[in-house]
Amino acid sequence: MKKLINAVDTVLSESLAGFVRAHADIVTLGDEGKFVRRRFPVRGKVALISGGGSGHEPLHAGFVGHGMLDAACPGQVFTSPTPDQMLAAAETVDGGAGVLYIVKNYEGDVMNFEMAAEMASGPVARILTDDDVAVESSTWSTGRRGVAGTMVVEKIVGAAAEAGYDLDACKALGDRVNQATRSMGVALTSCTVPAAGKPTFTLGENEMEMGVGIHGEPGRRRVPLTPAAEIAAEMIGAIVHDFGDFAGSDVLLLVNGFGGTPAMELYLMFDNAARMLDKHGLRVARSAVGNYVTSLDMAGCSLTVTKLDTETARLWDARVHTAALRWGM
Amino acid sequence: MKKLINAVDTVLSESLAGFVRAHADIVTLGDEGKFVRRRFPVRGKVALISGGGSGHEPLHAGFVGHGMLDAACPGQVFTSPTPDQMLAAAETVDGGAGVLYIVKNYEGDVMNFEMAAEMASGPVARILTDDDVAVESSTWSTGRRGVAGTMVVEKIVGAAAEAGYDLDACKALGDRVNQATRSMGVALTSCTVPAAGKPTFTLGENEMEMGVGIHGEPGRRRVPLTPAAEIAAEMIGAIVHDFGDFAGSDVLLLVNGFGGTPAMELYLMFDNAARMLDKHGLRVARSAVGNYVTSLDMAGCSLTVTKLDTETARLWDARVHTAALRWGM
Amino acid sequence: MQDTMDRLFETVTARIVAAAEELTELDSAIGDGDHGSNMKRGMEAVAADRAKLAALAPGEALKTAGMTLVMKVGGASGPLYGTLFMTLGKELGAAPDRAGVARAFAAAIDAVKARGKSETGQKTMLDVLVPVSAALSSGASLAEIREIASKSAAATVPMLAIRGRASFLGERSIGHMDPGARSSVIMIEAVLDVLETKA
Amino acid sequence: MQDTMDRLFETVTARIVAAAEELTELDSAIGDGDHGSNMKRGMEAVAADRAKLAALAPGEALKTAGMTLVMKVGGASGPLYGTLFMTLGKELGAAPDRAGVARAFAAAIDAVKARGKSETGQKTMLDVLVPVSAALSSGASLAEIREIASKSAAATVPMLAIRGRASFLGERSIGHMDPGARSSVIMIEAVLDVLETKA
Ligand SMILES: Nc1ncnc2c1ncn2[C@@H]1O[C@H](COP(=O)(O)OP(=O)(O)O)[C@@H](O)[C@H]1O
Ligand SMILES: Nc1ncnc2c1ncn2[C@@H]1O[C@H](COP(=O)(O)OP(=O)(O)O)[C@@H](O)[C@H]1O
Ligand SMILES: [Mg+2]
Ligand SMILES: [Mg+2]
Ligand SMILES: [Mg+2]
Ligand SMILES: [Mg+2]
Repeated sequence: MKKLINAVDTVLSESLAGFVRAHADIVTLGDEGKFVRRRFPVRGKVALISGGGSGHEPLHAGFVGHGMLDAACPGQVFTSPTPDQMLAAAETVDGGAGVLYIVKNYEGDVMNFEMAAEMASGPVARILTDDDVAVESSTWSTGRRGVAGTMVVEKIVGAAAEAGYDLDACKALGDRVNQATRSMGVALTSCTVPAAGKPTFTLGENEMEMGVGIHGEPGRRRVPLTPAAEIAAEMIGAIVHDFGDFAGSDVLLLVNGFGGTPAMELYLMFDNAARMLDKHGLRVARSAVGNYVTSLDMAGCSLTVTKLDTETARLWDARVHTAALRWGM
Repeated sequence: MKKLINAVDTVLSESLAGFVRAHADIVTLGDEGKFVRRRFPVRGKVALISGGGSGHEPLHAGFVGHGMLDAACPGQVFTSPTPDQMLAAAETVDGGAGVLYIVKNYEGDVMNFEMAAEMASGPVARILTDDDVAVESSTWSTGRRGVAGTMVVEKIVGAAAEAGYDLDACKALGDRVNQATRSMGVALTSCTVPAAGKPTFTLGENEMEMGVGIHGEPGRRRVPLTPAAEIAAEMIGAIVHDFGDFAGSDVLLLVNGFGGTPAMELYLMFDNAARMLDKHGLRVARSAVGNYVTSLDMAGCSLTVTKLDTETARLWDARVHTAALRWGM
Repeated sequence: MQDTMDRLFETVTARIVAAAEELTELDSAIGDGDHGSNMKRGMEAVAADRAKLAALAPGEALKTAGMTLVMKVGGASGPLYGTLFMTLGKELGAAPDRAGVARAFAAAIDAVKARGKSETGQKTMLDVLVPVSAALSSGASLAEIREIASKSAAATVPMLAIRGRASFLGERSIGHMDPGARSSVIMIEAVLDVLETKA
Repeated sequence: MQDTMDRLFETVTARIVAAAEELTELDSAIGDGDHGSNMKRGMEAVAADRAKLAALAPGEALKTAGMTLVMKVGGASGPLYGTLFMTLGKELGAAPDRAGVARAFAAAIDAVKARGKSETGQKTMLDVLVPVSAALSSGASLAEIREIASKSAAATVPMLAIRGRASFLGERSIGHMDPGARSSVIMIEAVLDVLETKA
């Protein structure tokens, strides 16, 4: 394992220390490093909290700031945070209008959130993201994984909370955006969890993992590496098929790098994916290309498509000022 | 070689197509894809043009926009652009106040720029960046390489041009910022040039290349991988030593990922490097952490330190709105 | 009894720490490669409190240990093992006999099922915990329980995962032992070893 | 003569294309791994114009080819080989004899030196071009020129690079052949092969 670290045990704390120091104008660290929160809390709005295993940076701490999250709870690498983190964050950022958690659909995340919710005092709601179409949901009762589409939900609901939507409205909006969002990923290499010390899986020199998750979970199947256009066609095909009806929709296309893929390839994938959407009759009205929901050092990317309506497009465009996402200012 | 591409010959054109489509609100592509320019050109200001081999994204096209570059000329991967690209860009973005090229110090870039300057009609000035302290400059008459510090020069001079500095003032400022800037890099893996099809160099499972360039050029020496704190100490030590006098300075610390390094490690390096600067008595007054001047898929990072004064700090803070850098809006 | 509890915590922790790599390996195959470090982090946190735990009644000690697991582990195994330990502690009473232990264990497993919305046959820790609980209730010997635990973990290999991360793999989850089933066996064997040397 | 020029462009291009991988390999060791694709891209662009070039006088054809190299190659080799071809074309005159060719070649090399701010002994293409030019001027046979070219490239192996990317390596540049020296040899050998079959 080759990583720029000092010791496996301190990766998370040192990385968080660097993060809050580099972005001290936007964020600050909670007690015992349990959460990252906005430096300047806002009263009277719904408090938006997310969290999850670390190793997906900038998700979630990179999305804390004006127009997006109020706090993020970082778990150990690929391990959901614990209920005490969620409770501590909620206590600190609750602005009197309720707390809304955005949780990616993994049993660990869901159970830890449920324990936190059971212990919480005030009103708490939850949005569960499950945008990954790689795995057929009907067969496996855990449902689908929450992946890069989570970023889209956090952005749009974040803007709504900032604009004064109440807890119920934020929750309903988040569910709606999640349902309008589909993703699929592909890996060219495995990630390496620091504590494990070696790659989670091994791919041959000419193989890719189609439908990979953001923790290096295996996906649909392992297949020979194909040209980018074919990869984009399969992924967009799966997403569009899953949407069912789609023609004429305005969509957001997010090309998300997994951490080890250069921007050059991400933009090339964007070009190929956008041309696929053109063919399917969807209009790419908004776009984002970059490392947003990563999987440590994994090479590969995911494509996310969100169907937009007037309201969600406006909220996507709304001012955001976080470490990793900034516009409209 | 595992890359998300269709064919080696079309990597650059497809990637550029994706880039300008994803950021159509900011940039547009020049004729024959010779350059990327601001979508809304500004008259009456000094036109800032940069360029260089591709594979360092977001440098330079990602820095085209308000407060930074007017155009960027992308060469083939790791190959400087040609004079016709520079001439075409200059003709298009010249706003009547002269053209200033920012050139990284490589003979190829310098010679191609010189041929363009010889063919140019209007007044043309040049800033040469050479911030890499990895290689002792005294011995080798090519001088030092221009690396991640180039981004700092482009940001500060870009803000100056936007604020109305004339050609001479922009040029003098750029030279001053370059002289106040030092960088050093380390690689944990090689990059793979698409056309070459295999890694440029090979590192053992426990080796790193200390002082690596941004094209996978070998650096000072190949050594066993050490903890991040020691790597930061060596790099900051080399930079501070090269500055000579430094105590009490306000500095900008830039931790630049080479493309294959996760954000988690970059922030950890920031933490370690910033603490080294604290020890040396330099105050980290500004910071940037991310993939700015990459080397395709190389794992590793560079550290850049720029000594700031009131003017350059103000220009660093000034509004910038590009694909890759945004603040102050 | 307090002395036994302390030895149980010590032995379970030691075994989990020793098996961390194996558990991570299993989790890498059909999960996300963190089960070993999760369990190690949790049990080390429990062990760090041993002095405090030794001063408590067994039920209280187990509740405290369960809470520590919930607060230190995260992931799926944190709430599940945390719930197991907490409920066990709550149900155990002051001086339980074997039937009391069996009842408390059965109640703890029901709590795990409720927390995980899961059942046996879904390729999880329950595929070890449930048969072990049944054996305990039906008066099986320690040796029999040991055999049932290890066979039950082996029986997860051909199962199709319906719960946990492995469920995302569908058919590809078949052919691997469930990491949580394995960690359950390790903890159960540690407990049996302590009880047998005592016996 | 026009027919010879066309065969020269054809042969040089074919040889460069065939050697692209070798050149990239050399450039990977002490540069940035693009010399092969640079030269291939440039010569293929020249070859794409062959019909047009065949209609031009030799000097004009060389000037045009040089301009194509400047506009298509980039990097260090683009301006340098472009300058070499352009100056050669400019100096060649209408119907040059061997002495005229030698003078033009010498002038072209001076232009390369000026463009590159470089000299022999710095581990670059000049370490092949300059001795070949001297041999040409001193009336050496084609066979002698061939030998000098290949020996000169080999002589760059132990050199310390003072110019080009390899100079950033300092001592570590020693022990590798300079890629531009090698591409010069390949082009010179291609020219000699054409001239010898003609002779
Ligand atoms: N819903 C569930 N019910 C029972 N056990 C479960 C459930 N989900 C997961 N598990 C158990 O947890 C184990 C995984 O634990 P761990 O790797 O620590 O957490 P995570 O899956 O969150 O990374 C699985 O092997 C399985 O035995
Ligand atoms: N200043 C110079 N003078 C003469 N030749 C040079 C000079 N700089 C580089 N070269 C030649 O160019 C070759 C490298 O060409 P190439 O790899 O195409 O360009 P780059 O170095 O820009 O990637 C070197 O091997 C060397 O022979
Ligand atoms: Mg996990
Ligand atoms: Mg080059
Ligand atoms: Mg796991
Ligand atoms: Mg080169």
